[in-house]
Amino acid sequence: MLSKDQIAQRIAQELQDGWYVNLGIGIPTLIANHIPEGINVEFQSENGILGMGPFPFEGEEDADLINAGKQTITAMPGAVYFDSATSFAMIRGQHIQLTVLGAMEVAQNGDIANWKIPGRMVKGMGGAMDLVASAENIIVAMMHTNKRGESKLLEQCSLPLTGVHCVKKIVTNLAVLEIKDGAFHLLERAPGVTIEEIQNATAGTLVVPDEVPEMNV
Amino acid sequence: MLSKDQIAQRIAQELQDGWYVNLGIGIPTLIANHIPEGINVEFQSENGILGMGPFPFEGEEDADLINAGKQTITAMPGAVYFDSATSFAMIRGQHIQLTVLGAMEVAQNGDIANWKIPGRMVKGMGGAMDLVASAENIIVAMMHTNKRGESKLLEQCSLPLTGVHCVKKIVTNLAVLEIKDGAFHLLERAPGVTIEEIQNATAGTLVVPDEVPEMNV
Amino acid sequence: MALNKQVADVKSALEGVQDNMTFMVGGFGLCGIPENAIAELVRRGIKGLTCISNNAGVDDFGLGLLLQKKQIKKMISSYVGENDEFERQMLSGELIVDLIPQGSLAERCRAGGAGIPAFFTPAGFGTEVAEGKEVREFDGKPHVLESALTADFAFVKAWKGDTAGNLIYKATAKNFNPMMAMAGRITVAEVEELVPAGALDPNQIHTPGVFVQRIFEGSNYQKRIERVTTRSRQ
Amino acid sequence: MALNKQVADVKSALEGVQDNMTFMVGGFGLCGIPENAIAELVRRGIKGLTCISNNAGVDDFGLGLLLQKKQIKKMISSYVGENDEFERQMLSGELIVDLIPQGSLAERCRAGGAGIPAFFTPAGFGTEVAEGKEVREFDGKPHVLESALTADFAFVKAWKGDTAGNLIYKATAKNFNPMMAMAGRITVAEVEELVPAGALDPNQIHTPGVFVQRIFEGSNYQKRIERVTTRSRQ
Repeated sequence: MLSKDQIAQRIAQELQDGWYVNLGIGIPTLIANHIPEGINVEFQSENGILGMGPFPFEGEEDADLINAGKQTITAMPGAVYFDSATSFAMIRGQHIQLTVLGAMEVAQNGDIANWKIPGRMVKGMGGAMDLVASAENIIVAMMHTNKRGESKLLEQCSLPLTGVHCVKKIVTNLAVLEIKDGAFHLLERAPGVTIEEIQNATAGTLVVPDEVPEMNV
Repeated sequence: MLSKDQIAQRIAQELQDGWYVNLGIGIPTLIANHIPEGINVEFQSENGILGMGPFPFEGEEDADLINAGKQTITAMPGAVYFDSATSFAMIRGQHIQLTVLGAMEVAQNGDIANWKIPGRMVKGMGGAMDLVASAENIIVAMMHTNKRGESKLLEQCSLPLTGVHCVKKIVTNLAVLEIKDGAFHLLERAPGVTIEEIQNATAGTLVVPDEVPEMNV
Repeated sequence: MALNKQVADVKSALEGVQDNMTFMVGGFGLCGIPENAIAELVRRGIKGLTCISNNAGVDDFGLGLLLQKKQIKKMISSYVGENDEFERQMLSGELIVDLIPQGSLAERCRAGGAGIPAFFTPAGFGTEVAEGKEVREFDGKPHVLESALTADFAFVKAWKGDTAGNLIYKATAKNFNPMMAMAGRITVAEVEELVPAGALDPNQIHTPGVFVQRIFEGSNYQKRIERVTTRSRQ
Repeated sequence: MALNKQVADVKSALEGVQDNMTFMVGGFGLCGIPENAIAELVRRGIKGLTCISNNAGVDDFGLGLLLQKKQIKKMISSYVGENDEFERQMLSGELIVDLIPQGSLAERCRAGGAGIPAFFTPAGFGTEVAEGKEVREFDGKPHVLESALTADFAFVKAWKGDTAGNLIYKATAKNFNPMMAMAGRITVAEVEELVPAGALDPNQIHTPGVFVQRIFEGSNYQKRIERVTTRSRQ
C-alpha cells in the first residue's frame, strides 16, 4: 500500500519534459518533490503564477506571493504573474498539459465529484470545475477507499458532480488505473497489494488484464 | 459655412471635463486642437493608447508609437498602452464617453454608413462597427453634402450600414443637428447659412424649431 | 493633462455606497484585498450587501469583518468557508451563497467590464452549476452559456497607482483585481503607493486608469498571511 | 528551471509551416509586425495561406511581401487596402477577403486562446457582418454571436523576451500580438532582445511564456513608419 507521498511519487513518473502542470491541494502538492531527473516542468497555480517555486525560507514569506492553497511560495527564475482571467484562459484554452487533483468519488465513465457533500458545509468548487472541464489530461490522486472503508471508484458518482467524462487516469494507494470504455482498467498495483484487494476496494467495473505489474516506487 | 477645422472647433465645445474621447480619422482628429479652456479630456486611440499626445517633434518619431490612423504620435504623462482586446473592452464596455467619427451617410433613424461603397474597393470597417455599436455618445462630423452635392442626411441609408440607431448628434459645415424620434432636429446653423440652405441640403425629414441660433465658432 | 482620479481619503472614495448595493471586492483569500475600503464599509454600517468576491475572508479579517456585522446579504464566490461565522450564517439561511467556478467568475467579471453580455465555457457542464443554463456543443464538446457580472462599486487594491488611476499590482496580489476594476460602475482603487501621473512607465501598467473612477493611497495595511509555509535553510 | 523555448533562428522557428495553413500575424499596420517570420515565409514560398491579421501590410513590406508572391489565398482582417497589389488580387477574385470589426477580431483571437468558443458582442448588429449569425437581445440591446479564432501558427513580435517565452511589448506595438500569441497552436515569438529566463521582472510580463512555443531574437528590423507626422519646434 502506498503512502500519500508514494502516490505523489508515482504520479511524478507521468510528467513529461516541457509540460506545464497544475497541482491541486493535498496529495498533488507533494508531486513537486518528486520530479524525475532530466524532466523539466513548470507549475501553474491558478490564483496567478506560472513558475511556482518551493516554500520560502523562514522570514522570507511575502503576503503578496501565495499559491491557490493560500500558502506562501516563491517564484522560480522565468516565472510570471497574471490575473485570474488570464490564468483560466490558460486552463480553459488547454495550455496546461496536466492537471492533478484529489477526488471524493470517481465513476467508471470518468465523472468526478470532489466539491460538495449534501448536508455538510459547502466550501465551493474554486477552480476545480474549470480545471476538470478543460484539461486534456487529468490524473486523480486519492486513497482508493474513504474513511469508512467504502470504495471511491464507483459505477456512478453519488455526490454532486464536479465534471463529467473527464478523468482518464487514477493513482491511489492501491493501484494505477485508466478509465476507458466505461470501465476502470487496472494498469499497475502497489507493491505487495494483490489484485483481489484492489477488486474488493473497487465498486465500479474493474477490468484486470493478464499481467498487472507492480508499481515502481 | 464652416471649414473642416471649424466643424472640429464646434464639436470640441461638446467636450466635458473628465471625458475619455475616441476621435476617428479626418475631421475628428482636428478636435484635439480646440479643447476649451478648463476642460481636461484624455484621448484614446483604439490601436492601444490612452493619453495620446500631439505629433512628435521632427526626428523624434517612434515606429512603435502610432495612432489608429497609423500616424506617429506622442504619449502624455499618465498615458498607458494596452492590447487590442483591452482597447475594445474599453469601447464595448462603455468606458469611453464620446466617439466622434466621419460618415458617408446618416439616416434620420440614427443609422450610419461609413465603410463600404459597393463596386468600389472596400478597405474594411476597422474599429468603426465596434465604436458605433457600443458608444453611448456618438457625434458624426462630416460635410452636409457629398462631392456630387447630394445630401448625406437621408431618410434611409443607401450604402451598407456600419451601425443602426446609434447616431445622436451631427455637426456639418452647415448645421448642428440632433437625431430624435426618427427625424433630424436642427439645433444650430453655421454663421451666415440660412435655414433654407440647410433644408435644401437635407434629404431626410428636418424638424426646424422657431429659433435656430447661429453656432458660436 | 491626465484626468485626475485622486480623492482625499477612503471616506470620500466610498461616497455614495448604500444599503442593498452590489459590490465587487478584489483579492484571493486575504491576498490583494482592499483593506481600507472594507474597514470603511464596516464603519459606515451599510447593510443588505451583495458581495462578488472569490472568497469571503476569515473570521476576523477581510470580508469576514462585514459578515460579523451581518452587513452582507449575499455572497457570489468560488470558495468560501474558511470562516466560522460565514458557515453559521449560511447554514442558518441568513446568508445567500451563490457558488461559481473560479474561472467563470473571473471571466464573467471581465465580460461585464468589456461589454460582452454572455459567453460559452465548458466549466460546470453536467453539474448543478449548469442547471437552468443554455448548453451548446462546439466541436463536439458541450459548453454552458454564462452571463456578465457588473457591480455598483468595485473595490480593488493595487501596489502602485498614479493620479490618473493607472494601477500596477504585485505578484499574486493581482488575482481578481484587474477584472473587477473593469466591471465596477464606480471603481475605487486603493494603493500602497500613489504617485503623480507620468511617474509610472506606460508600458508597465496593468489596469488602465480609464477603468478607475477614484483612487487613494491606503494606510495601515496588515497584509495578513492565511497559511505561512516555509522551508528550513539547510 | 524554466522551460526553454529558444530556437536557433527563424528557420528553425518556422519548422512545420506548410501550404494551406492558417496563420495569425501580429501587428497593426506595420507597427509590431513579425518582420523576420514574414521574410522567412516569403523565402519558403509556401502557398494557399489563410492569414488572420488586422491589416495586410503595404505593397513592399509586411504581408504585402506575401501578397506579391501570391502566397495568400485568404485574408481575415479589419482594414486592408493600403496596398495596390492587394486591391488588384481582391478585385480580380484571386484573393478571398473576410472583413471583421476590429474589436471582434481581437476578442475572437483572445477567445480562441482562452477556450471560449463563442461570445456575444453588439458590434456589427444590423450590418452585413451579422448576416447568418445568431442575434440575441441582452438588456434590450441586440448582440451578435461571434466565434473563436485559432491558427496553426501565430507569428508575433515583441520588444523583449526571455528563453521561457515570456514577452514584453513596447508602446502601441503591442496591439494584436498578445491575443494572437494565445490563439496559435504553435506560437512563434520574435523579439528585439532575448534575455535568459529570470532576467525579466515577473510583474512586468505581458505575454506569459506558456503561450509561446518557440522564441528567437530577430535581426535587421526595419520598423517602417507608414505615416510620419510631426510638429515643428517653435
